[in-house]
Amino acid sequence: MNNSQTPLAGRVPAQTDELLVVENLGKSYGDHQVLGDISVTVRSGEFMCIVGPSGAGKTTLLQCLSGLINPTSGTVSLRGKVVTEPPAEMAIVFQDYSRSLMPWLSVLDNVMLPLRSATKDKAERKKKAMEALIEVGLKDHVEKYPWQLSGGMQQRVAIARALAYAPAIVLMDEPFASVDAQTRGDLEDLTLKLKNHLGITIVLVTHDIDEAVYLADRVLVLGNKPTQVVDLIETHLGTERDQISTKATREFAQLRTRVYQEIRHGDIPSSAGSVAAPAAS
Amino acid sequence: MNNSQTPLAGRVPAQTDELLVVENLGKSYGDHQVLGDISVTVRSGEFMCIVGPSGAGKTTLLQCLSGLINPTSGTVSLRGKVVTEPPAEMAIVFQDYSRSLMPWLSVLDNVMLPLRSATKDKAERKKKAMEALIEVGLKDHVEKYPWQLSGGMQQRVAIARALAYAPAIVLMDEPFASVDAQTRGDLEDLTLKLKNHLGITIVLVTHDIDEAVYLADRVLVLGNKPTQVVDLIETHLGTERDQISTKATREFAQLRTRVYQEIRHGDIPSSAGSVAAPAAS
Amino acid sequence: ASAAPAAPAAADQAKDLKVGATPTLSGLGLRVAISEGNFSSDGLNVTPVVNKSANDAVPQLLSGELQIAQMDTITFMQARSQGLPVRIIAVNGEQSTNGEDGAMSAAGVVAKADSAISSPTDLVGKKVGVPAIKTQTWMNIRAFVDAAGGDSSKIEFVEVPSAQTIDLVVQGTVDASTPAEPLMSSSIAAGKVKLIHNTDAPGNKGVPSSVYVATEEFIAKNPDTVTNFADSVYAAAKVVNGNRELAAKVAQSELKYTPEQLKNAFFQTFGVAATTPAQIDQISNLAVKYGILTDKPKAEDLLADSK
Amino acid sequence: MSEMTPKSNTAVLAGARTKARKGGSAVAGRRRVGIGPKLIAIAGVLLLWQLLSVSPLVDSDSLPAPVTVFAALLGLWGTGAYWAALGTTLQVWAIGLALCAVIGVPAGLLIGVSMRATQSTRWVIDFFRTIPTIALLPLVLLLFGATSRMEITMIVLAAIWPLLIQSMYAAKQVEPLLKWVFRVFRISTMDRLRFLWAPSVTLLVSTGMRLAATMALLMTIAAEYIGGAPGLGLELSHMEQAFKRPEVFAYAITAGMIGLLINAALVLFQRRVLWWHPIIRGERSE
Amino acid sequence: MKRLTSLAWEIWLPLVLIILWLVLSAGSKSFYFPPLAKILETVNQLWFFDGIVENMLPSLLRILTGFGLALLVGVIGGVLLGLLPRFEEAIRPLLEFLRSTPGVALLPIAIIFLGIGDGMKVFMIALASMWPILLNTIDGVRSVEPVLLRMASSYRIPLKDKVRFIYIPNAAPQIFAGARVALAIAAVVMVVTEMVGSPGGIGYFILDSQRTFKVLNMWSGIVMLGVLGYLLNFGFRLVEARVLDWHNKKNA
Ligand SMILES: Nc1ncnc2c1ncn2[C@@H]1O[C@H](COP(=O)(O)OP(=O)(O)OP(=O)(O)O)[C@@H](O)[C@H]1O
Ligand SMILES: Nc1ncnc2c1ncn2[C@@H]1O[C@H](COP(=O)(O)OP(=O)(O)OP(=O)(O)O)[C@@H](O)[C@H]1O
Ligand SMILES: [Mg+2]
Ligand SMILES: [Mg+2]
Repeated sequence: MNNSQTPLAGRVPAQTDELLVVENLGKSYGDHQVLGDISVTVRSGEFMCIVGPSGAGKTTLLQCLSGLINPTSGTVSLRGKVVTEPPAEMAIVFQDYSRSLMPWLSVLDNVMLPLRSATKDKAERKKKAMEALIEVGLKDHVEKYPWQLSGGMQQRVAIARALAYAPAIVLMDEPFASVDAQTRGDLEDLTLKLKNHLGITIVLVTHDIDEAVYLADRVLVLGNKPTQVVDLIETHLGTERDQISTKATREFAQLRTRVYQEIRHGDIPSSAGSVAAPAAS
Repeated sequence: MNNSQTPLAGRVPAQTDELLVVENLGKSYGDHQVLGDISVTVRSGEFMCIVGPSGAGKTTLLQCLSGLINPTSGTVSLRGKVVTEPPAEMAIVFQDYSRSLMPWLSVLDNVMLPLRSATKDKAERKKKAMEALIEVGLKDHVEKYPWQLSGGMQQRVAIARALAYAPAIVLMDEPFASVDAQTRGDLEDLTLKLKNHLGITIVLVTHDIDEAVYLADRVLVLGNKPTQVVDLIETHLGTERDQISTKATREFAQLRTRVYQEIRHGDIPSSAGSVAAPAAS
Repeated sequence: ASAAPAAPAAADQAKDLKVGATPTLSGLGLRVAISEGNFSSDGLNVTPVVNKSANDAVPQLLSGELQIAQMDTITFMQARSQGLPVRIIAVNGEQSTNGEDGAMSAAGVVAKADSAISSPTDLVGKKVGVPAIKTQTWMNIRAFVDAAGGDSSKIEFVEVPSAQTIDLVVQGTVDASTPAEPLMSSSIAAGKVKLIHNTDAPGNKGVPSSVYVATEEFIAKNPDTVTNFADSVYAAAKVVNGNRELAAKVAQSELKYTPEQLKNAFFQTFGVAATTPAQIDQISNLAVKYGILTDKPKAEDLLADSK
Repeated sequence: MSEMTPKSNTAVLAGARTKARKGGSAVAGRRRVGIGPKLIAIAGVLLLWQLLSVSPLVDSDSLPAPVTVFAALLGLWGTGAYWAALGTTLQVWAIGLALCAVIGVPAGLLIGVSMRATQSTRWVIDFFRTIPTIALLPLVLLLFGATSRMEITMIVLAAIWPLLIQSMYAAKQVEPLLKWVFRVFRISTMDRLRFLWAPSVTLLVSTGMRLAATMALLMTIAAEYIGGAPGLGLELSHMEQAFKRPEVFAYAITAGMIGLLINAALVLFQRRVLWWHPIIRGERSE
Repeated sequence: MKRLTSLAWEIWLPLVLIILWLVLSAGSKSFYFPPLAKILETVNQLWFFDGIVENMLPSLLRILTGFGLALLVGVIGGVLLGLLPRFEEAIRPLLEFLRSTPGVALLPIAIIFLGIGDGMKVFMIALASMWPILLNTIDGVRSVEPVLLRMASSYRIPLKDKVRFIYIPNAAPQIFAGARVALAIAAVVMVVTEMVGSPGGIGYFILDSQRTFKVLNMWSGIVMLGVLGYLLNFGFRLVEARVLDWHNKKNA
């Protein structure tokens, strides 16, 4: 692996778990600087959630991570190699899910399309796609076209497409925004299972602080203008989580309050660093 | 007002607060029956939230309410008059907000456009539009084009457009799905204010049960296949609500548990009717 | 000319004439008559209108857009045979030769300079380009090939755009083709092609190859004008026939040919007097023989002054 | 209402201009090709042509060399006939095209919008548009003579189809959700035309316009060429009759250059008006 | 039932027009505008079925090959030029120039290289009718939704799949619009080029009838050409209805 980026060139890289390294990332659209100076490292096999105000640049950050857009300054590297285009092992679920589906292909074909290059056998492709669609609860709708589905169903098609691709890293941009609470819980647990059992690294943008804390190994809080890293919080909630019991723990309540306050004030609250913020509700 | 629909023709209609009356509404797409047989009445000035599983037909129901699509059976009437076209006094926030904005108009123009027929004075139109945009926190982005905005910002443009229109009834389809927790709370309180101070009737579809209970005077729970009314719950949480204190009440916890279970089982739980279901978390 | 019944007074007759004519050397007669002032001395004001073919001229005659038009005799006969109410009011060009070997005429069959084709009978079985099938040129080729003892039905005729005739022969796409003057003479002079035979029908020297026609209605209403017109063109023809200098001058000024192109050009003879039913019959016999016309028309029906 | 029409129009256009400049990675990000590559492409073709015309493959009289043709063109530029013909042709072309647009676009949109109208006109359109205008020339000549009215009729008969058909398809491409938005907010018909239909159909219609403009030009020249109305086509025909091949090519090149200019103007217009469209925004595709 | 109503909607206007034409032309004395009844009589005599075999089939073959070629070149070229905007911009002047060059200048060149046989005719048909397809394909390829392209590159969908599953389907409505325009042009060019070379074909028939003032024959040819056009379009529509099914339903 190309290692020329690390300052200590010549040193054989330790079998580090640093997967995606973001260094001093900045991004402007014209004169308008969106991302300030972001440095963060995504570890191999971890679940990182990104939260931050609407318009903070979460989507922009995700697109930089994937190499879809070029940062104005700084670099993103995957396993030591600078990312300039989407790496093969990465899948993305776009925030604008309805536009990311092809209206001229059925749900099944939409999910099967990315598999064409890796899986030559059509039956095999279909099997993988069907499995993913069943996981997201769309078994009965595979023959429909995207525009015949409800918003939540479309969003699940986009998720299924990413799952079927069997990537090593998944970037998800508010993937559960349009699904109901029940389905959302199921899908959350599904992504946790992917991480725990298949070792997939997941970076997920969400607005739901409960969701972020529940899912994440670490929560990245963005804020300020231009956007910077406000905090990066280890959750320490363990590997096995449960919608009812995990959310009922004291740690959980403290974490969510902390994240909430950080987003609200766009800054690290006075009591930051500790997890001693009082729980609301 | 045309009253010929009421069975007791000839009777002068009492100053009833029945605004939108849905009678035995059914809707099929081809052979696929989506809405079974729905009857419900939206009262004048009330805040009704609709919840239900993804794909249940909430969007479809909203589209029938607005007269955008014709039901397969049954009728929708507004003040006793059958709805066949979107009524002048109604505004809608579409679930697929990003497609509902015109890419060729700036944010401000997008919001100003619906005002053209009612408000002849351009400065006046601009004032109204700016007020609405400020309310949703987009003051600094009015000159941008929708495709230069983040998802959450686009969604807020769609909301601002509906608000600026100053309708008597607003139908909102998951209007806060893509905004962050902080903004979401602010927007929730904004809609409550609209209802309380301006007497606007609001029908809002959401997946967030907390949100539904927090906002609604009544929560309409949809479920089953084809979709039917599972429950219609009066919240009795009073007019003045607060993000922290209202959500901390016992009634609130009970209500959300009830709704949650009803959605989960797609049916009225055994303890239905009462509010005695045990509170989770 | 015999006057139609109740002929209108000369003063009421049309004096301003729009006359359709081809923009080729066969349309030279009209231009000469204009530039030599023959029309104005007869009290006519003639404006030439370019007409590339009779198909464009006939509708305009019918609609009154044109009063008189020049067209080849066979095309006129075809129009007449379909019941169009038009008649010959004057002769324009005449066939200049009897189709003698080696004689130049208004057009000719040429082959590549080094081609094995050297006589009309050699054309049998070959591919010959003509401007259009079942027209005068085509008919005449068949006539002289048959007269020379060949079987003209075995010639493969193809239609080629007139501007491309030489290209196609040089290219070898066709074995022979039929350029008109002055393209024929300049191409022969350039050594590209050789003349096989001109496109005149044997024994038809002096027979009108193109004529001026007008509608019966126009002829009836304007008998004197028609007569004056004919007299003017005949007068002009007398001047220009054999006068190469005049012909070349008018061809350059009115038809935009260059002096080089006209250096070797053959200028056809223009008619100096009204045609006779016998001459008309000579053509119609051929036309019937080669299936251009199904029935032989009565010559009197075609001529204005026999009405 | 009338007071704002021009205003918001300028607003839209002004927006176009500012966006086109400061639109960040979006518009400015699309690198446009300078004049250089275009010249290289043109020079390449001219060179090929020159080589071909002097090669033994073709007779130099059949295919005159570009130098000869351009010399002829320069010669023509010195004549009044050339410019008069050019003027007449352009005038007739403009009238014909304007008529096509005025009839074709609204008719196409109306037919496209309504399923019933589409069905009703299907046979008629399919039938008539296959009938070649050339075949109708005698009839049109009979009705109008070799006049500009004849030419305009021929132009409309030939060039209306691209506009009509492209407009029909354009009408079917309008985003359905946006149509709903306009219904919900009860936006007036005029505004609906201006703010929904006009932007939505511009791409297809303006491409139809490019096709129609060229067809109208070709038809103008063809009508002049065959029917003998004054203009470039007639001059070209004269030159052809006189066997002046270089001049024939010079006139053909004139037509080609007019077409080039017209289309360049239309493309510029497209870019101006469609600055918001992904086609122009040209976001990173690879 | 649904089929019947849709058929009724399709044929009412043609019927009305035919009846109008029949009635209005019934007593016509005009040489160039004969009564429709007579035209139809001629159609019946001349075209069923000798004329169809002799004149219609060769033309049909020419137009189909030429149009097929135009479709092929237009779509492939359009995709290429759509994907290579810089290249397209560089050669655009040439294309626009070529597109606007009158046939009277192109025909001689085509004749020089291809002779006067079917090769030349098919080439001319293809060349002239390619432009609408080409321009529309370029537009269609370029207007792909940006989010879709990001999706495609994030899943590393190879170019050939992108072309097949994204660019071409997205351009399909436009390609069809272009192809329809192209079909009309193809018919015109077919007629014109049939005037060159060996006689035969419906275009030749029409122009030859015109040349010999057989107006009834000419009209019968025009009617048959219209019918041919209708049939071609009909076949075309069947394909379109299948390919654009999603589009029509979605935007209905
Ligand atoms: N193409 C663009 N041109 C100009 N500005 C842009 C563009 N795309 C995004 N922006 C700006 O960048 C900022 C960040 O956008 P981004 O989509 O990354 O936000 P986000 O954090 O994902 O927000 P949300 O939670 O609402 O989706 C916004 O202010 C937006 O206006
Ligand atoms: N145009 C259509 N054609 C066919 N089926 C449709 C169409 N639109 C919606 N449906 C079907 O109707 C059902 C209900 O859709 P609807 O959009 O109303 O659901 P929803 O309750 O709003 O779901 P969500 O919460 O996911 O938005 C879905 O099963 C969907 O597949
Ligand atoms: Mg975002
Ligand atoms: Mg919905």
